[in-house]
Amino acid sequence: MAKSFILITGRTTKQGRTIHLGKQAKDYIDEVSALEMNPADMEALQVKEGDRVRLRTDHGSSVVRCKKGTVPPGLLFIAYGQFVNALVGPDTQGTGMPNTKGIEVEVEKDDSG
Amino acid sequence: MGEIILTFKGMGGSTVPLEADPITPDLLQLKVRAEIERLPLYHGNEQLLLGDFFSVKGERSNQIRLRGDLSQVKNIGVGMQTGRIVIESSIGMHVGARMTGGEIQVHGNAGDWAGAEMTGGLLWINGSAGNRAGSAYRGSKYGMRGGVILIEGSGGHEVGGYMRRGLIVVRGNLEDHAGARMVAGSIFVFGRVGGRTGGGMKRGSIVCFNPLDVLPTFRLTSTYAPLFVTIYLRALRSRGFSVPEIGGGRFARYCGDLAESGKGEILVWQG
Amino acid sequence: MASAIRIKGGRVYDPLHGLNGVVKDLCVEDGKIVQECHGAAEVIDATNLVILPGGVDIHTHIASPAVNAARGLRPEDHRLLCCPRKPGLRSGVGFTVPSTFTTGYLYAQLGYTTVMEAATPPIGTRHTHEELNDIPMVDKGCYLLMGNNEFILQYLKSGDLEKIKRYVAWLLHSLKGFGLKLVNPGGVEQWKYGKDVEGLDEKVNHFDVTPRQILQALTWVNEELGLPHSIHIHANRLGVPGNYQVTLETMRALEGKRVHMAHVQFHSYGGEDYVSFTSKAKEMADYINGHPNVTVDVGQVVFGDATTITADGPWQYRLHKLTKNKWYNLDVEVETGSGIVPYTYREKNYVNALQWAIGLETFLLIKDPWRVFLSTDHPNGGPFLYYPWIIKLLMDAEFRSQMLKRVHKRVLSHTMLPHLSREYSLYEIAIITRAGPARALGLRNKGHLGPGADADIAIYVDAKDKEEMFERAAYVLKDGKIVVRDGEVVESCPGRTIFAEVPGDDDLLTELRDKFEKYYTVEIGNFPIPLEDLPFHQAVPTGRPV
Amino acid sequence: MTVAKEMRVVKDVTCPFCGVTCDDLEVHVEDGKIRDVKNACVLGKDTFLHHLEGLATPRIDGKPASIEACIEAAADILARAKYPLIYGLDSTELHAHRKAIELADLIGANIDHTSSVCHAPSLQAVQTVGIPSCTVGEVKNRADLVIFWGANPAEAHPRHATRYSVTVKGMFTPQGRKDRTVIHIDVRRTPTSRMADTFIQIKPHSDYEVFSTLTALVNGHDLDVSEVGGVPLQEWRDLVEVMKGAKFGILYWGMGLTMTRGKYLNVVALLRLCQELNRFTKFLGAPLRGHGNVVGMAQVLTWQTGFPFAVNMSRGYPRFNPGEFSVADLLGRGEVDAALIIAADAIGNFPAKAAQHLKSIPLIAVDPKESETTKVAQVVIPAAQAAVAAEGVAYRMDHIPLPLKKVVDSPYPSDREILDRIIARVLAKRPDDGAKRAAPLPRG
Repeated sequence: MAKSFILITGRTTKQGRTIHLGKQAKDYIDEVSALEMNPADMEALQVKEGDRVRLRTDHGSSVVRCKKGTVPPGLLFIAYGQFVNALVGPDTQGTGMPNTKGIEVEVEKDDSG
Repeated sequence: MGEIILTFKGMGGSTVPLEADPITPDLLQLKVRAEIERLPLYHGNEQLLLGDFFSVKGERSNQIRLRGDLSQVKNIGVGMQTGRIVIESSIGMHVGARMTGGEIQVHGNAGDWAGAEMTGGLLWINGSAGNRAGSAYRGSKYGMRGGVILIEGSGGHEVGGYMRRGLIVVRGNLEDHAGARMVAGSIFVFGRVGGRTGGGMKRGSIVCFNPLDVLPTFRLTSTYAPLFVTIYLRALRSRGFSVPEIGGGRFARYCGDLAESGKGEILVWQG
Repeated sequence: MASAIRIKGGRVYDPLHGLNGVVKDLCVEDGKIVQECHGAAEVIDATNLVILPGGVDIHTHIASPAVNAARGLRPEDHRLLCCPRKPGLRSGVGFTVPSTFTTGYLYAQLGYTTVMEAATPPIGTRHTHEELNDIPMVDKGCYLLMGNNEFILQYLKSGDLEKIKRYVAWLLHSLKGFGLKLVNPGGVEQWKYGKDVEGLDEKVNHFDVTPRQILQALTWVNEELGLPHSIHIHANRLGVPGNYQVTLETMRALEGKRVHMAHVQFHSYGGEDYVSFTSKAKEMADYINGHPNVTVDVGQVVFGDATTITADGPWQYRLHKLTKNKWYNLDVEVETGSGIVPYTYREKNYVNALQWAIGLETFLLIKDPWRVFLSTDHPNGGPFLYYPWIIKLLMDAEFRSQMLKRVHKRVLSHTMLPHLSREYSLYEIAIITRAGPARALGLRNKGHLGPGADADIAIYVDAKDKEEMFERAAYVLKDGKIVVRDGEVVESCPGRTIFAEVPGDDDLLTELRDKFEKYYTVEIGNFPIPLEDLPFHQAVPTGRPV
Repeated sequence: MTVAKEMRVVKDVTCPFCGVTCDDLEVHVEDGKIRDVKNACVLGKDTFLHHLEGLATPRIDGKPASIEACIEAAADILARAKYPLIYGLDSTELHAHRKAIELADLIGANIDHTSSVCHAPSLQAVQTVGIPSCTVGEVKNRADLVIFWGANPAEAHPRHATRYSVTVKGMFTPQGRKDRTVIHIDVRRTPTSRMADTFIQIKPHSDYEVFSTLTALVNGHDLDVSEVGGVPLQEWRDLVEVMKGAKFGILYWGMGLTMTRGKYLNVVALLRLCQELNRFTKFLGAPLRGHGNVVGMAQVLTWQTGFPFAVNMSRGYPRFNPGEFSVADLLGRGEVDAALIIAADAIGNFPAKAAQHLKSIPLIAVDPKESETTKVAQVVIPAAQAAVAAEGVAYRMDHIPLPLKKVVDSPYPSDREILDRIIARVLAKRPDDGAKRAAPLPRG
């Protein structure tokens, strides 16, 4: 069962540090594939810390790991990286800036792996 | 004096947009066919000839007809002053931007910045317009300063932004920030509008025929039946632009944007 | 290989040597003007042409953090003038705030070869030099903003003039500045909490000193250091009706000292508001005529688009409130402020038209052309591209009266212009655009055509219409090379950055290090600009001016 | 011959990682290797300590090649291209910026940089209404009210708070933190909220509404609504009083505004608020800029072309139009036919469709390190890393330029040298000095 959320992205200290190790480094990938979610939302989606979820937009989808966060219900956070890029469309509404934050996403538990 | 028919031959699969600023009646009406074919067009960093991209029929006319898929062709009718351009397909960016007079008809969709900063004339788009139709280029104080843009389909973001004078009519929907920071002029939207309509407006009117989320910085002042709306609708019908019959409906008048001088209005049709 | 050029048969205007249209050959060798060429020389046939020294602009805004901010702020302005790339030259844009390469080319096309950026904040001077490095064709220098420097205010508060002198010397030395600039002394410091100063004796917030004290202290320092140029002052209350009194008071406070008053037009206003706005050009000219210590540049207004850029933060806020135009402000830690507001001068606007008239009155009422210089305070009064138009106004009384008929009607009864029949001669134009500013700057190799001078030479086709004549130089030689022909740049040359050769003073470093730590946000070690960062440079010696 | 162990400490080193551009680092070098970095935050420290990890190698079509051959191949691609793109330039320095623009001018390219997808909306907002702002030292010396909006400096700009804005003591803020009120406004709590006296959580996509509301309140209007952005109107009234009551207020914003719905218009609304507050007190605003030296690239591009980003040179002179000549649009619409990416990982950072187009065209990557871009580039040219192995100038977020030092050697040339050599090779291939048929001037 998919549920709609607003996904925001941003820098984290760990993302900033691990990027120096290269984008293939495990630490880096761990950081940019961790999705912060409100515990109430996790419960509603029936996912636990570490479970995989699929994020889907009109432009693509990504599978990431869930983690309890301080975000308010309905909001998701993930660090900048390739997992979020897959979800972003190229339209900029004539501003040059794609919709990189505040993306509307569908989330569902991923049992494929 | 007939018309000049320019049929697009395509760009050999290239995705580089073609800039065709010389295609205006002002220029073409002075030229014979051979001269028209030798007008410069800009394909990326190369300057080529109009004849490389279009087959030309007719000459010395201020009536131009364009055929073929022109969605990768920019700058048609930029700054035009007189005459008429009929585009039988979709067209790329900047069509009719900065035009001061004459008429452009697009039988398809138009790219972004259609009629941007225009000061006169008529731009009639059969399909949909992109972002910033009738708006300003970045940094300019004003967008459209006169003339009329008629859009039968929908429009993108910031349509009518920074507008100073003139009229924009949209039969379909608009995205966010319609009439952003407008200073005067009128926008009619028969479909739905996106968020933040009229944000930052100083004066001018935005007439909406569907309910919308009005910004908190607008204040409901009255409900009335504005005569000017009736007059505009009658004028539109007489020019052949079909608009829905609204009878003698009343409009809620919201005044704003109070974050600026607050003398603009959004009128919302109440049925 | 020595390059030599003989310019034959031109009419030479070289006011420093009293040459007033004398037909004479000029010889150039290795970038200098020489008595006689040794051996073979390329010949320029200048028969019927007019030869002047290369133009010298004593006050312009072409490179600084604020100028670049203005460029970034005004894409709509650049769309008015595009300059395509040519082999060996770079592309760029105009109009009121041209890009760097274009700035150089446009100045050169007018026959200018030396220009001075009139305001750079010390902490942004690294930026200013990098921009100047990208302005080809002309020699250039910059004046460091000092009139609101908080270290100077602190020293002044404790009465330590000697410390101010040493600190100023350290700044000039470290930053390769050419001169000292004061902008609204005390007022910009007040602006840091949203205020301004009203007059010379108002105390500056927190520092217990007055604009008068700042003016006097820094003028003293300027002379003590023996800088080639006098102190360069943008007085308090720029643009405000009734400001002529504070301008007069400023000059009186510095009586007997060399002083340059910048863009006086903007400081010669009477009246109490913009309705009762009047010209006080006569009062100003009377004072200046009687005080040979004063030089001025005019800051002539031209009609059309301008971009106002100044360190005078409070004035720019006032202008924003007046015009509702976009407003940029950048307050700079420890040192100064800056503001930018686009502006359009309109012929039919009473205030604008009177500003235009006041500028011309200033030119025509000041008797000694060696002390009044051509400027628009580019781009505050309008772009420097209009210098030829101003020259025509000065040389052609008939053209002036035609213009006067076009502008706002009320101006006619509020200006002396109809009664000023004076017409500048070419000789006088050569003074106000070349010889005069070069002398005021203390640049001995500039502004004249005597042996030993830099071979910076502008050659024009004499025409009745002086605007046409000065718009496109027939030839411009920079350091003895032909860089402009028929009004077009034919070869790029880098030009040199000129700075005052002030000895460094490392003894002050310990104290300054502590002040930097407390009040700045950069390390003192990263503040100075090494000479290597100025690939083409020239130091101008200091010492007591003659 | 005995070689003494080389040990040296380089002082006043400027860090290239973020727009705080700290210039007080001490780098300890031993035998040409960086052993320790003092004064830096973790992000800056890692920049230096890990500068040798994941280095790129020169290659063409995946096969090892000499730098010389790579430069030749790059020049070949660029000289042929009709609508090339030069992009990146955040992690490099002023002289490389200069050369990149010169190259763009020469080949009639589109040139854009990382600002385009971070704070370009802020630049556009400034072009629209201006900005009242200041250098960071003014905040240090005077600010008694600091607001962070849609920003997380605690993680993205770690030393901003201690050097410039929160705890630092200055001329008229002798007690540092005690002299300041700090407010954080965002859609979620972050480590930045912990630095603040007050955290106000607003709903996503409501920033524009909130700024407009605050400005209307500042202008003396009361509004007919009870809440805006999920926060009661009374709280906004209180905030306006706090703003008006400050002696010197500053509002720092981040990409929470530039990347969300409304884009530059969010920032326009913010800047109008700051401007209007100056009727009551000193109130300024500033974007928290910078990954690397994006500000520097915007500066150089502006002085050389007149425009801060999204510049097109295809007609022989600079044109500017975000949405048309900006990188995300050029790639998203699949228009450019070759690309040179310098000192940035375009493919690693772009929306999928834009990255896909980059993979489909001749691509040149100049970078010290391997990245998603170097992985697929036809030509890879490794460079000496600016600020570590190449000197230059970087700009701080408030446009103050600072010198970058060369701390250690690199076997590879600097960005500026690589670009200079490409320019020379392009010129050699185009005896007409690079210019294709020049376009005439547009009309006024």
